[in-house]
Amino acid sequence: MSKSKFRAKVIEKLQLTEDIFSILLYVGDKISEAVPGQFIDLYTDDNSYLLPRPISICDVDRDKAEMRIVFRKVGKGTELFSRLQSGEEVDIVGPLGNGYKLSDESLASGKVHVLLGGGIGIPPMLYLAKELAKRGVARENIKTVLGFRDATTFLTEEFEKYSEVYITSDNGEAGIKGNVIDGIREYKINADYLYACGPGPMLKGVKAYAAEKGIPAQISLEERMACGIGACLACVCKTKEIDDHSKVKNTRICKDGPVFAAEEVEL
Amino acid sequence: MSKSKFRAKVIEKLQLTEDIFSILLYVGDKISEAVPGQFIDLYTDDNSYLLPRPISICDVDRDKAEMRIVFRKVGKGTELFSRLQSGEEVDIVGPLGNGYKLSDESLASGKVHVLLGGGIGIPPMLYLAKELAKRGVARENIKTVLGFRDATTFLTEEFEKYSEVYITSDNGEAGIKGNVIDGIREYKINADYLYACGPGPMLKGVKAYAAEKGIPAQISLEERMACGIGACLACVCKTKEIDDHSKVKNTRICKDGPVFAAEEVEL
Amino acid sequence: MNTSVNIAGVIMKNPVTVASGTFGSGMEFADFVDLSKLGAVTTKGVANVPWAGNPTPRIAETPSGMMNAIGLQNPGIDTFIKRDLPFLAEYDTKVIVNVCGKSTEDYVDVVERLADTSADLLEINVSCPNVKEGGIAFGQDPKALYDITTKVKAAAKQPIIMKLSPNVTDITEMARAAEAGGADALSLINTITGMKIDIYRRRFAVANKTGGVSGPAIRPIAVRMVYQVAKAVKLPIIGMGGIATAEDAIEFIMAGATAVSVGTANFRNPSVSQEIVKGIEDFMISQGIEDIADIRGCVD
Amino acid sequence: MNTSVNIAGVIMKNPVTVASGTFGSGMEFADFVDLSKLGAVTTKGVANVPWAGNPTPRIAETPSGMMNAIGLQNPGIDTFIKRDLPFLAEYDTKVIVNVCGKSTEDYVDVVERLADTSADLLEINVSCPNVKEGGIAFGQDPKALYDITTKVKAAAKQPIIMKLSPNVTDITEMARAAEAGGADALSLINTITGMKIDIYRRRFAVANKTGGVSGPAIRPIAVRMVYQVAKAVKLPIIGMGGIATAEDAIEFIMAGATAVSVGTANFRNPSVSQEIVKGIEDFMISQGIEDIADIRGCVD
Ligand SMILES: Cc1cc2nc3c(=O)[nH]c(=O)nc-3n(C[C@H](O)[C@H](O)[C@H](O)COP(=O)(O)OP(=O)(O)OC[C@H]3O[C@@H](n4cnc5c(N)ncnc54)[C@H](O)[C@@H]3O)c2cc1C
Ligand SMILES: Cc1cc2nc3c(=O)[nH]c(=O)nc-3n(C[C@H](O)[C@H](O)[C@H](O)COP(=O)(O)OP(=O)(O)OC[C@H]3O[C@@H](n4cnc5c(N)ncnc54)[C@H](O)[C@@H]3O)c2cc1C
Ligand SMILES: Cc1cc2nc3c(=O)[nH]c(=O)nc-3n(C[C@H](O)[C@H](O)[C@H](O)COP(=O)(O)O)c2cc1C
Ligand SMILES: Cc1cc2nc3c(=O)[nH]c(=O)nc-3n(C[C@H](O)[C@H](O)[C@H](O)COP(=O)(O)O)c2cc1C
Ligand code: FES
Ligand code: FES
Repeated sequence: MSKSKFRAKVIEKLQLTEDIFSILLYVGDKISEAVPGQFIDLYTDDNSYLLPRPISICDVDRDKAEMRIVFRKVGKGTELFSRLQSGEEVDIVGPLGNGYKLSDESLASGKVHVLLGGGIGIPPMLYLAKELAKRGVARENIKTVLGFRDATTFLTEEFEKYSEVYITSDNGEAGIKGNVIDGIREYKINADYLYACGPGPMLKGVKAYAAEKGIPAQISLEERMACGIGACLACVCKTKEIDDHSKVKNTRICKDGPVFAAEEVEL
Repeated sequence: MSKSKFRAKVIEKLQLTEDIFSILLYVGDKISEAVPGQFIDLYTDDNSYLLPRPISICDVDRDKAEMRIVFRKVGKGTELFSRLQSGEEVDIVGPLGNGYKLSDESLASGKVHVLLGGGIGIPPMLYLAKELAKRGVARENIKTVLGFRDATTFLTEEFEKYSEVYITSDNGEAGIKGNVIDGIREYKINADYLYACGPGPMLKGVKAYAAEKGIPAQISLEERMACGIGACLACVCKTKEIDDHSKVKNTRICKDGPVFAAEEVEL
Repeated sequence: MNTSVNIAGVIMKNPVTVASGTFGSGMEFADFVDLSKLGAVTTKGVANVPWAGNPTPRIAETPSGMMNAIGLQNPGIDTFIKRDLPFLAEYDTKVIVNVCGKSTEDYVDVVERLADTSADLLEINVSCPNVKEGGIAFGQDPKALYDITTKVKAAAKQPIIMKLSPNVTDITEMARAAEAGGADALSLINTITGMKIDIYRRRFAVANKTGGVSGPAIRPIAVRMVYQVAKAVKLPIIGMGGIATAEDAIEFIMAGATAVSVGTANFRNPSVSQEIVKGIEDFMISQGIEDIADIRGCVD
Repeated sequence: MNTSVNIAGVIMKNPVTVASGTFGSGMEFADFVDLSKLGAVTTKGVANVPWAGNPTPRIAETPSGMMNAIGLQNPGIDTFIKRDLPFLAEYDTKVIVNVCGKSTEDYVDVVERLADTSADLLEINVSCPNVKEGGIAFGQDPKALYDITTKVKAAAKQPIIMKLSPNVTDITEMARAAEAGGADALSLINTITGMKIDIYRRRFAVANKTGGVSGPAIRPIAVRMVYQVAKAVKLPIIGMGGIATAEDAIEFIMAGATAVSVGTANFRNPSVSQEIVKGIEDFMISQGIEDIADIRGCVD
């Protein structure tokens, strides 16, 4: 009974592109422990939209008790969030789920961490890059490949702070043409560890690439959610082995993920 | 096809008592023609509450294109309106219905106009008092009897500008104890014309008093509404005679009222 | 681009009409909507004689919806023919007259009186949950529905649309009964019976105790039923239940409806029916749809 | 002040439980709710063997509601007895186990396995609209409902609650069938079958095409059915369907429910069930109600 829904205050809202927004929230002591890869559930104040919108944590400043999220306006919920103004408040449950695992071994010097973010899967990678840097990984050993639709990029400068940044775009307007896997190949990036978040087809590519190269990869999955805490079984994903909770190879993305070892899940 | 729902801007919100709020709205050219006794339909931005809330017009400043409403917070809709801040906007349809009729005969000099407002029926009376004054009725010939629950009065000073004000309250904390009809009797007010708005029992009292004294009375009725424009037949009131629209003695409060001659309707 | 649709031989210039009882006979809404822009106007249920309807309160709000128990108040067919039909004849739109009654004879009576009028289509309301006699009694029993359909059809000069009730175990059984009885089209759904209690006064929110729930709240139920009925019968369907946007209207069309009715949404925005006509056109343009028929029933 | 209620001999300290399938077995919600504060925890439907459920997407949002087609994924009764019941036994609350199956034998199997466990009440789900076999098939035919009720009752050691489907023409007919079959209590309503279409992708919003609609949107329909059933049978009723506040819970009690379940609302506020327990107490104090039984079915 340690958790509850709480109201967070909007400190700042920025519009990054035509449809991408960044919101900085004052969250008090509620989610200071949040780690990269975790998400929050955001609620609209309009009671006709009753389900939460899961949004990844893009950054946390523990000292200031601030959290940042970055999202694309795609439907009614995100549209309402995009209209939030400084000083307004929003209901939150979180942090939820499990983040990317950073083993001591992986943090040993010289290991190359490659972060792959596609589209609206990019924001959580920023917090991960920052965390790797904080844990002592040198900038040249953090490589971020960011996949966009076109020339409209976002967050790239912030990634530069912690990592070497490589850009791809679907139509070739920015960086090389193709997705992040095309990027990793063409930019000839050698990874010791892969971390990915993005649309389904991209994650399939990452899983295949990781298997091909024998690199451990952690990927973050998406599915429609209701409870967000593992109770309703809305958000399952097929697993290779029978998992302990479902007994039927149906792992819960919200509770057992959203980050999984690529080889554990069937996409 | 001259009308449509429109968005009005909140210029100022005041809290008059614990649960009574006053909102001044910038309405552009939309409802400059509104007359006392008419109302507007206000919509919440929360889509789970889809019906409009009918609220009487408490004042209109044509030059400034401003309209004022005063309402009591009683449920979810009025609660949401009570939270509106300057600069925010609200959806409106209106003006709706028919206001109080002021015949030339009644405006002739020397006639005494008595305005009876009970509870949240008080606000529309303010606009009526102002209009009577504007049409040349002397202050001493406009007498307002305002009925409150207790010592918590509101708008009384504004009524003083245009009229002589008499107060009653249910528990006797303000003015004389009783309702507005008790007031009119005890304060010995002689009326040539009666105008009333308030709760059902009060209006029954006004109708009976008017019949007893043979004074023409106009009363404003309330009923649950959906369309607000006379199409859905939600808001009917029984009439003495068969009316032309319904053919069954069911007049529409929103369209044919809300102001009726007391003798026309059955309460 | 073709937005016109054919309901039993009557061509509507676009698939949008309004739901009976939410739009009067159009008169009051003419301030907010150019009636000539609508595919059709569907009028409030009319009986052979004036009906007084139920006591007030007749409506209550529910989450994303409302409940009504108007009880089919109407001025009777004489006044309707004299006053409302001539008014609507001034507009370039089709007229669907919603017909109610307490007995089969009542329905037949009204239908016969309408034979030589400008009414284009007759919608037979056998699904009103708010009246004691008639109404839903015909709409919850396939045999009764079949019977009344045959009798009304025999008497009607215009094509008849049977309006189905959602308050049934299997809507396809009812649709088949109406089809077998000779219906030319179906409309669905009417309201779903509900109840609301004012817990502070310990009273029912509407005087009739129960009322019919309408509005966006019931949309998923209505879409499901339209889909099921479209698979079960060959008749054109007028789909309704919670349509508030052009997207909602298209959802019904993709589920299999030929036309759609906008009901409760008129109360939230009196101009919405016309906006939906426009929105459907915009959708067709943006999605490159040539003919509205191309998306009818397009999900499987 | 007495908030306790009696469901077929089992005393709940207050009338509030959670709706099956919206609360798991309570484990995940224990972070947000003190389970010992609830009158009972009702667990997700469990079958005799593990079920994989339906493909994703399994849910969609609807106006003031949602649609689900989870398809009764569950780990099977063995795991449930080993893992979930011991967890719940740690709390001072009653345990209502929701039971599902594809055949009468499946149900009887589960019920027998539960005989010597800490389960207090068994809720028999014969109303799930999201599975091909079993589920709703039993819940839409009074004869089938009567039969399965008698068989489950014969096998059960705990009192049985038959959970009714709202997807029927006459809910009282179903309630009477369950009563005649020996049910100790009834719960209603399960979800109402709905459909949602993604018009841009021309696809169903949930993979199963149809899903069950729940949440505040269906509350007026649920209240009406609880009221009707309370008038029709003598059994205690657990009412549910869109309860999101203490006021909503009281509405169901005034309509005739003995206890209430909070379902979809748990997704909007994971602590809501406990807040409703508190809210009912506050209401009773402010209204001077000594015993919750005093307001049960108090509107007429
Ligand atoms: C773990 C997780 C993390 C996410 N992180 C981000 C992020 O950082 N930034 C971002 O822009 N988006 C993120 N998403 C996707 C985001 O949740 C959806 O875009 C958002 O819910 C859409 O809501 P809407 O009301 O605007 O759209 P609508 O389509 O109107 O939403 C209707 C319903 O569908 C659900 N839904 C819609 N799209 C998705 C989706 N892609 N995934 C899951 N549910 C969906 C909504 O939650 C809601 O319940 C994340 C999703 C998940 C599961
Ligand atoms: C013509 C007219 C003029 C009015 N003028 C005023 C005014 O100037 N100031 C003021 O405070 N109130 C006025 N009212 C009453 C006001 O409309 C209700 O108090 C308000 O709608 C309550 O909404 P709610 O959401 O807060 O309450 P809820 O009870 O949550 O509302 C639920 C539904 O019931 C309806 N409703 C609730 N109470 C009433 C009521 N008393 N009359 C009609 N419908 C109701 C609402 O419109 C809504 O559809 C007027 C009513 C009418 C009919
Ligand atoms: C106030 C009101 C009055 C109605 N009157 C009628 C009627 O007279 N005849 C009829 O067939 N349906 C009537 N209906 C049902 C509607 O035509 C429609 O079937 C139902 O409301 C569902 O559509 P909606 O959700 O868009 O409102 C009425 C509905 C409402 C809300
Ligand atoms: C995600 C979800 C899963 C459900 N699973 C079950 C179930 O396993 N067994 C059951 O009897 N009912 C199940 N239900 C139905 C609920 O128990 C309840 O009857 C219904 O949702 C109405 O209540 P609500 O509106 O408060 O959610 C489920 C509902 C939802 C939303
Ligand atoms: S959203 Fe409920 S289990 Fe994941
Ligand atoms: S509210 Fe529709 S007729 Fe008055």
